[in-house]
Amino acid sequence: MDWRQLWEICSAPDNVPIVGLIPLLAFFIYLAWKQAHANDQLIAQLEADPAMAKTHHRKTWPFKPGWQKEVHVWPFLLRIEFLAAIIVTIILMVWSISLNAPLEEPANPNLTMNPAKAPWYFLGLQEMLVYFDPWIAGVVMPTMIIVGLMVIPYVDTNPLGSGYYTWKQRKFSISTFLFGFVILWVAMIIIGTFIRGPGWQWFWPGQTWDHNRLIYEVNRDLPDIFGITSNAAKAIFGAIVVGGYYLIGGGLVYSLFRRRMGKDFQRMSLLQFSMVQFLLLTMVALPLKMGLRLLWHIKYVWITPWFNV
Amino acid sequence: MADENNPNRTNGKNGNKVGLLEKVTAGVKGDIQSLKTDIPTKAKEQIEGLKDPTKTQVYTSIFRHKHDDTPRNRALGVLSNVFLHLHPAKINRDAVRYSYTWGMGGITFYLFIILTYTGVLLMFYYHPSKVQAFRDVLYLEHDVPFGKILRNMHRWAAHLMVIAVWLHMFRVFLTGSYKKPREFNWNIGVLLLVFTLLLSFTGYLLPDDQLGFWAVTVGTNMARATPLLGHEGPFGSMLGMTPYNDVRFGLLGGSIVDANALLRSYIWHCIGIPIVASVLMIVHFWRVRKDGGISGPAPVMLEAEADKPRRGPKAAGE
Amino acid sequence: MPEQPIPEQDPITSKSYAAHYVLAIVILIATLFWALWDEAWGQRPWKAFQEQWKTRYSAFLSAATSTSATSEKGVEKNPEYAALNATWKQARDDSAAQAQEARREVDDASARLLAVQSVFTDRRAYVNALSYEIETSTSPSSKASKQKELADYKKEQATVEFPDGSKKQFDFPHLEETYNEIRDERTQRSLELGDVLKPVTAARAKMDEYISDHMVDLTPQQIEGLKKKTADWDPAIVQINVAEANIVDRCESCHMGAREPLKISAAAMMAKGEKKPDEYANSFVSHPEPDLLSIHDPDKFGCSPCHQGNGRATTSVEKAHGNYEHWLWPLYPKENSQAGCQSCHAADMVLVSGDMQWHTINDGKDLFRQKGCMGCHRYEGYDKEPEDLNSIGQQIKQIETQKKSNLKQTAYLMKQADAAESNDEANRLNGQAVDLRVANTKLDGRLQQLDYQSHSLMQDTKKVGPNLKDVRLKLNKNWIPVWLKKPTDFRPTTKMPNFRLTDHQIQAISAYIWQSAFTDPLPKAKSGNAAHGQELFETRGCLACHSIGEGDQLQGGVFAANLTRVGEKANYDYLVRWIHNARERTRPYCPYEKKDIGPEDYAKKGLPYQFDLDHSQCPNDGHELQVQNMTVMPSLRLTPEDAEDIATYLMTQKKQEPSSYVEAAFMDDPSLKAEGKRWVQHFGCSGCHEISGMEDEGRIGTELTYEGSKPIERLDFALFTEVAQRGGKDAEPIKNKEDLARLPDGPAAEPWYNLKGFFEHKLAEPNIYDQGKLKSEIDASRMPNLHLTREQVLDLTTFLMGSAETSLPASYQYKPGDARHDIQDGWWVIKKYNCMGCHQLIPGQTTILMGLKQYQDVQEQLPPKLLTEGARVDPEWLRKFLSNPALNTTDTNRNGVRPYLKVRMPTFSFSDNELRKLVRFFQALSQQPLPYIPEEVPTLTAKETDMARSLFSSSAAPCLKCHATGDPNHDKIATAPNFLLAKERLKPDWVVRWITDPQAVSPGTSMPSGLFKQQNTQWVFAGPTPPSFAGYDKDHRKLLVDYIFQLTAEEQRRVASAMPHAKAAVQPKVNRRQAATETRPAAVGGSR
Amino acid sequence: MNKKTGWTVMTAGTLALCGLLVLAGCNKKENTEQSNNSMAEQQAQPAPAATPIDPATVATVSGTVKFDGTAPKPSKIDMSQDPACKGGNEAENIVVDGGDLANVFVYVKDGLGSRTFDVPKDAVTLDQQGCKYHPHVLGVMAGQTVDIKNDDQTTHNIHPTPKDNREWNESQPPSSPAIEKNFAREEIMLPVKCNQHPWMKMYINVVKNPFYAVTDKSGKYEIKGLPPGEYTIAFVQEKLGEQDQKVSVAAKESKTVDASFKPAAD
Repeated sequence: MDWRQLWEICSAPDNVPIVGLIPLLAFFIYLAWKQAHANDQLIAQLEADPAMAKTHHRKTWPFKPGWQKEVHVWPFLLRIEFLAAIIVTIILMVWSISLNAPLEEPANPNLTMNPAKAPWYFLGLQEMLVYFDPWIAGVVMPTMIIVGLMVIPYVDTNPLGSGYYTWKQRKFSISTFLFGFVILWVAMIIIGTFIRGPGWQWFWPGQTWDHNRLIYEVNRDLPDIFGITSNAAKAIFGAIVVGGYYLIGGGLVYSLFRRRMGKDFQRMSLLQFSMVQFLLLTMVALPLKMGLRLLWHIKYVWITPWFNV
Repeated sequence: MADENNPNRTNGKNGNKVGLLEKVTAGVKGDIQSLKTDIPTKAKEQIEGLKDPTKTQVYTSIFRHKHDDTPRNRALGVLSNVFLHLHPAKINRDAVRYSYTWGMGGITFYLFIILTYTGVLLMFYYHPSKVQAFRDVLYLEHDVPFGKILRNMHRWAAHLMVIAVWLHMFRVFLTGSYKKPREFNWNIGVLLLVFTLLLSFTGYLLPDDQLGFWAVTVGTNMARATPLLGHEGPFGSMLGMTPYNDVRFGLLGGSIVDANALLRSYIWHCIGIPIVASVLMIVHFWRVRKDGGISGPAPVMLEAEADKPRRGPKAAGE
Repeated sequence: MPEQPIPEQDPITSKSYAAHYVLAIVILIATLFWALWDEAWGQRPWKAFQEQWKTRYSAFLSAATSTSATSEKGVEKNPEYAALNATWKQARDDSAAQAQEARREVDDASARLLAVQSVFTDRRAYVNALSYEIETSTSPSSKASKQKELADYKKEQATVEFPDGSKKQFDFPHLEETYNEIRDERTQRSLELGDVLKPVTAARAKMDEYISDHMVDLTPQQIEGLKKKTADWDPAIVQINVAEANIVDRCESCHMGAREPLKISAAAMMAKGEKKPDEYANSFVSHPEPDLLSIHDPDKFGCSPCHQGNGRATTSVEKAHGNYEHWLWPLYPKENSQAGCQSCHAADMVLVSGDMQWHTINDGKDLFRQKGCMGCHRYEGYDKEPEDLNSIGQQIKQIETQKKSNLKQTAYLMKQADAAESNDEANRLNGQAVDLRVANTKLDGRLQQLDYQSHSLMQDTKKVGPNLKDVRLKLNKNWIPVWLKKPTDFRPTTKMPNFRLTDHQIQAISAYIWQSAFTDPLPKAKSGNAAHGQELFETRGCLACHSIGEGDQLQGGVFAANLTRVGEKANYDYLVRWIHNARERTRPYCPYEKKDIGPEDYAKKGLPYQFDLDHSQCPNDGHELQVQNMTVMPSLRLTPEDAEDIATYLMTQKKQEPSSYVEAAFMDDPSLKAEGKRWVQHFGCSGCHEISGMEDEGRIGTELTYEGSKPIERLDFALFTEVAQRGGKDAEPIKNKEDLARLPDGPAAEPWYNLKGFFEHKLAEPNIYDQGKLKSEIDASRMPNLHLTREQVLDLTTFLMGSAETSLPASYQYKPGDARHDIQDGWWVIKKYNCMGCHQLIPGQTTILMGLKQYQDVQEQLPPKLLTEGARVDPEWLRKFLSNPALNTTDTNRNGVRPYLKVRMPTFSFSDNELRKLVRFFQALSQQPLPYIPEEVPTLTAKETDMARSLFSSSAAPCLKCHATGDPNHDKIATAPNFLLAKERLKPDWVVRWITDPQAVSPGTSMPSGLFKQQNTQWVFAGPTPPSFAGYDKDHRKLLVDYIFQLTAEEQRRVASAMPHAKAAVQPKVNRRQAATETRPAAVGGSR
Repeated sequence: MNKKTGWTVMTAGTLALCGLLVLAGCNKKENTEQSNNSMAEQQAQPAPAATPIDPATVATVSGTVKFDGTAPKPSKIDMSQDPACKGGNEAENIVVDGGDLANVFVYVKDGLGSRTFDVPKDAVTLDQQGCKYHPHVLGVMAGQTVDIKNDDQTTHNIHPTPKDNREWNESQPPSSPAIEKNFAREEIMLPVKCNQHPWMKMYINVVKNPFYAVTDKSGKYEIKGLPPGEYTIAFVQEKLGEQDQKVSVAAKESKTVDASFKPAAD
């Protein structure tokens, strides 16, 4: 265990935000889960007791008749906002006094940094470069993420869970988001920061980042495994595999929705549903492709003269 | 001030042809008399008046309303303040709970203000040229009073802002706050996220050191592979894309990260993106109000009520 | 837990945040104060340094004051000072009355002047204002009226009240006049006062001057000044800012003592009660080399150009010294600080400032050449003859093309001219044609020069190692593989490094070398007298370069080979030839044809098989041949018999019999030859050796000119990257004890991931970065182990660290255009031929011979010191002497100038280029202008000649007792050169200085000082002088020198025979004849 | 729950703050160990007070120096090159008379501690007579004046070639006044020669204490006035080198310390 190496990575000034992000994220997930759990219990209670549902104020926080239902922003909200501002200022100042912003050697195009890393918040995308060609990882993927995020309100037809934390009422959407945010985005960043060393090679935490490490790794393409040699056949084969994935996957999503989320499904238009289907499958394709690469050393699935997937 | 006490008038009433000299003498006497009596009383009055500064003209012109702790004044305090009036006068009693909001939206905005402020100060010392940039940063670090902490604050606030934006978005999703009627504001938020990242990214290059240089090189190298528009992207070369006319060239102002890229980065960082982001922020805040304030904490809904029209908060009964 | 117990009060509205706010604001304020503290102190640690400096330096100065006062008192006790003091007091008393009177007068005049001035300036202002209005007014009427007003005003009377109370009335012109009068009077009086005080001031100045001249340290007043300066010091950044070179150095913000006029040691700066100098004390010391600072004024050069580091940074010691990951120019460690010299002085082979040699960097530079590093690694300035030859070849080609095109153009112009329409046009064209022909003549001249140049360069090209084409003639065949196995086993001090060859590689390499060597026959040499050979070996000067004996017994220099076991490997016949003339080549080499030319080539053209420096054209194509062995070993002009004696002696130097070496039959195996050739190429043997078929091989190593500016990432620490970065227990990868001992700082414990660490480890064990790696024979590091000592590793590391590209502007580079450039050039030649093994060129420099036992008692037998050679000798004579030190073409077995020395000035066969450089070097080193225009020596009158002769032969200064006269009997005991050489050889002004005080010119010389003394302003002979000197008021030294410069052989003989010299008087006839023919059959120890 | 959450947030913030502090603290590497070994202490130990010598207790050391072996025959020197040099001359590098070795310099090398001694005001004379030095071996205290005389009718030059003192070389014509010189630093067997008469050679021994002697023709020497104590006595011969002997003398004691030199190996 090379503690010095681990410390060096964690204490690199630009990595400190990520080190901070991890506990913060854990804390807020816990906070959200706690409230969601309480709300879910309340919902269960109210579902079971319709009479109570009629009279209850429907929040987990204590409430007594006669208490103001609305409070003045001044001072009740603003005092908290100001307090938050002060705390943020303190954190920022302490951070700035104690930790210097990095400044390395003057830019030198002739001396490549190893590893050359993007800013930490883009490391997820850089990590994707291992599994996908740059045009997917660098262009298509970010676009899909933005588009995907933007369509969320329009495809989420579940009217429940608006304005309060809940798990039971929004199992699918929350788990999908958690999957996308925590697993695909944050975890990728953590891998990119802490795990990827010189040569973008995989170093376990505490493993020494040896600049001379060599790894024997032969990556094959999926068509090769099936002994397909001709270019046209490869293109067709790939198209079939990718198409097949979306077809079969689409079927699975359909059956899942129909069985488990009947109501939501009914509320959805065809366009909404196919959108969800496509984005969901694309998102799931990501870890699948990673698995292919990491476990079976498969580089491309679909090879065409113009692009590879 | 001498109006009421003008001695001329009384003198004139007598009808005597009083000489000019007398008139003047009398007038001066009156003035002296007035100075002796009126001024002290006035001064006294006015000093008394200062004891309650809230009644002064200056005060009222600024605050427009009294400061007594009445509900009305509390509301007015918010409504009549240009900075605070993005809040309503009153809000849902539970919306003040930070366990619900996490305060991340506000923190993001606050950090944006800090960044603008420190950024402007940094601009005083920074020249976006290959010769000067790195030296300027060294200069900031070693020579400028408070230069080091200034740069540190700018850098760390930027990182903190990225984190705050993510957490804000995370919270908004978890509370389902993007749902009707706030769909559009969610989209604005997504764009703001993108711009936050771009702001941070464009700033990365500015110190012109190895770290920034290679981060930006790695980042923009992906643009080479843009389908159709990048010379290494699918179909790019078919469309005649070369390293000298593709989208990356457009981003960097050259085929490598160099002086032009530095300048472009600087302008996007200091002018372009902040303006766009500010506009979007205004829209974002405006829509929060227009879409009915922040989404919650709302009363929980039951499965059965899902398809009924949404009840107002008041229905959450006594 | 859907419901909690409901509290009484509404928590939202009733909860108080006061505590939160108080806490938050307290923290916020604390943070703000922290930020302020950080800005004022945390980021400015130098403030603490300066505070410490104030207290410690003040204490130090107080201590210094008392010692200074004591030493001032000591000076004041001196009678000379007392006399000066008395003079001063006398003058002061004498002038006191007069001075007081004069002072009173000045004061009086000043007071009167003040009285007039106040009235005068006021009225003058009004007059000036009116005049301006008159000048600018446009209407004549107003002009007239104003003029009248002015005239009236000038007539108005003004009252002046004088200091004595009297009042006077003046109109303006008189007022002005009076004012000027009084002013002149005051000036006059002041001058008078000055005259009165002059002797007093002069006496006072003399006193002060005496004190400052005789005080070794500062005077108490000066120290008082420093104390005040220190006490008044407010903490502030001290910086040197040179915009021109982008230097901002704030080093002196902490290193406050660096430039203080007092010598400050760390011990003197310790805080009270401390045992060891702390960080502060160490930082306050003076710069150790104040002389260097006076050459390199810090206000112009700053600190970082020499020392590196981050001059701007002031936030921490680490940052300021640049000792952090991202600073590319970290501070040179103390022991490597001379690396900094290299950034501006890369072109200098030897760095000397004043009499101070900078040994670390000088030795580094010298080692790089001596160890043959440049055989594999290019380095700007080293071994550049081949490159120069190449570029000259190209220039020649270019000029030839130019000539051809000129000829063509001429023909064309003339043709045009013939057909021209007008005569003017024809004349113009013909004129152009003529110009072109002249241009071609100029080009011919240039071509000739280039030819000479290439001849010189060919002669100057040397190899570090011996010529391997001669191995068959030269070596014991069976010895070769043994040698290659590990050269240091045979000869521990050899330059030949250890290549870690496998047995197979050794076999193949020896086979190739053996089979590709010459097989020409060698002349047989007779066997000689070993005892005489040994004597010659020890006295002729061989030991200045060569050494003999091993370990503690080692004697002599390491410039050339150690000859302790030479008898085991050498072939006697070859050795004789080599000792007689090492430059004698077996076959000449033609670089154009790339082959060795043999007798058959000469025979083809019907030419005799003769090649030497005068016959250096290739018989086949006329190109310049390499006619010499490329060795720096000179010819000692020995007789063949002497050479045989020495060779015989050397052949006895062995530890085992040559025949005891194991038979190496594989060397004749032709199947190994091809593989051997590959290995020879692989290891770059031809970088140092001349090897058949590999004359044009390139260098195999990386260029090192800018090695010191390589980013650390480019240096491959291989498997030791981690330990080098981390330091600690197992940070030292070198395990071999011998190699470990080479590390200047011993085994690493600290992190050594820097240039210094890389170079040191690489030099200590060159294949260290292969360690633990699986590499094939081909891939393994080829760098051989140079078996360096600890100091040598330090020197070379320093040299390499300094070999960096500099960001300083070109004006900072030391590229002198004047005579200093000649010095720069000359050192390369001086070092190349190891001149400093015999001669002292810089005061304080020791030569190899000085250290030898046999010279301890007879230092006058050492070669002459050349401290002022340029001032001493005529450059033209020097050139002749350097090309033929015998100063004689027929009788060469002697020293031209000092026949009495057993050690011999060898013939180096310098090329014209090198002769030029050397002559210029010596002249420049003594600040002599070139060309030399000799001083006119006046012809002495008969009387003067008589007087001079009496000095020359005076028993008090019996010149001819020691100086050689050409009489062999006398010369046997002579210890100084013949005066007859003086005229051609010496510069008269130097001779005057020499006879005045020889010890000051050449410390330790046999020539005694005190021959002349100064009487008033005249230099006179110290001994008794004949009566004829009465009334002679000229310089006696000059008289003697003029006489010496006019001395003829005849006159010298006359004087010599008149001298009370027992044997010289006996056989004058024989001597005369011998002196006249200038032959010396029986030179000292020259024959048997 | 409400209040609790609030505090949790606060605590988290404080923790984050502390975390940052820790990070910061660790990042600023303490740079205290900057001690510089090369600038080691140069403070001299305060000298222990020297005890004054009590003339009543002083001791004497004397002895004889022998030459153990066959004495080499002194080689004749040919002085014919200068007629002014008259008389016979023999090499003086080893002068043995019946086994007694002359011209050995004997001095107290060690044991006097930090005592300092006044430099005698009287000058020591070095005479050049018959192109020979008288004496051949001379002892002198550092700083003491040496008068160098020339009694020959020829010019000599005096040329000391010291290791630790300044070198000089001065000409001395016949019947010129004596040259006065002194040597500031201790140096044993400092050679002096004359370049004009290559055989002329003598040695001056410069020491810091008055306890030295040169053996006479019969190999005898005597050192007087030595305070009681432990000493190292050194016998130095120009060719045969140095021998050290430890000796301890009591008050008023007269001790005999003999030495014996063997012929040099070659």
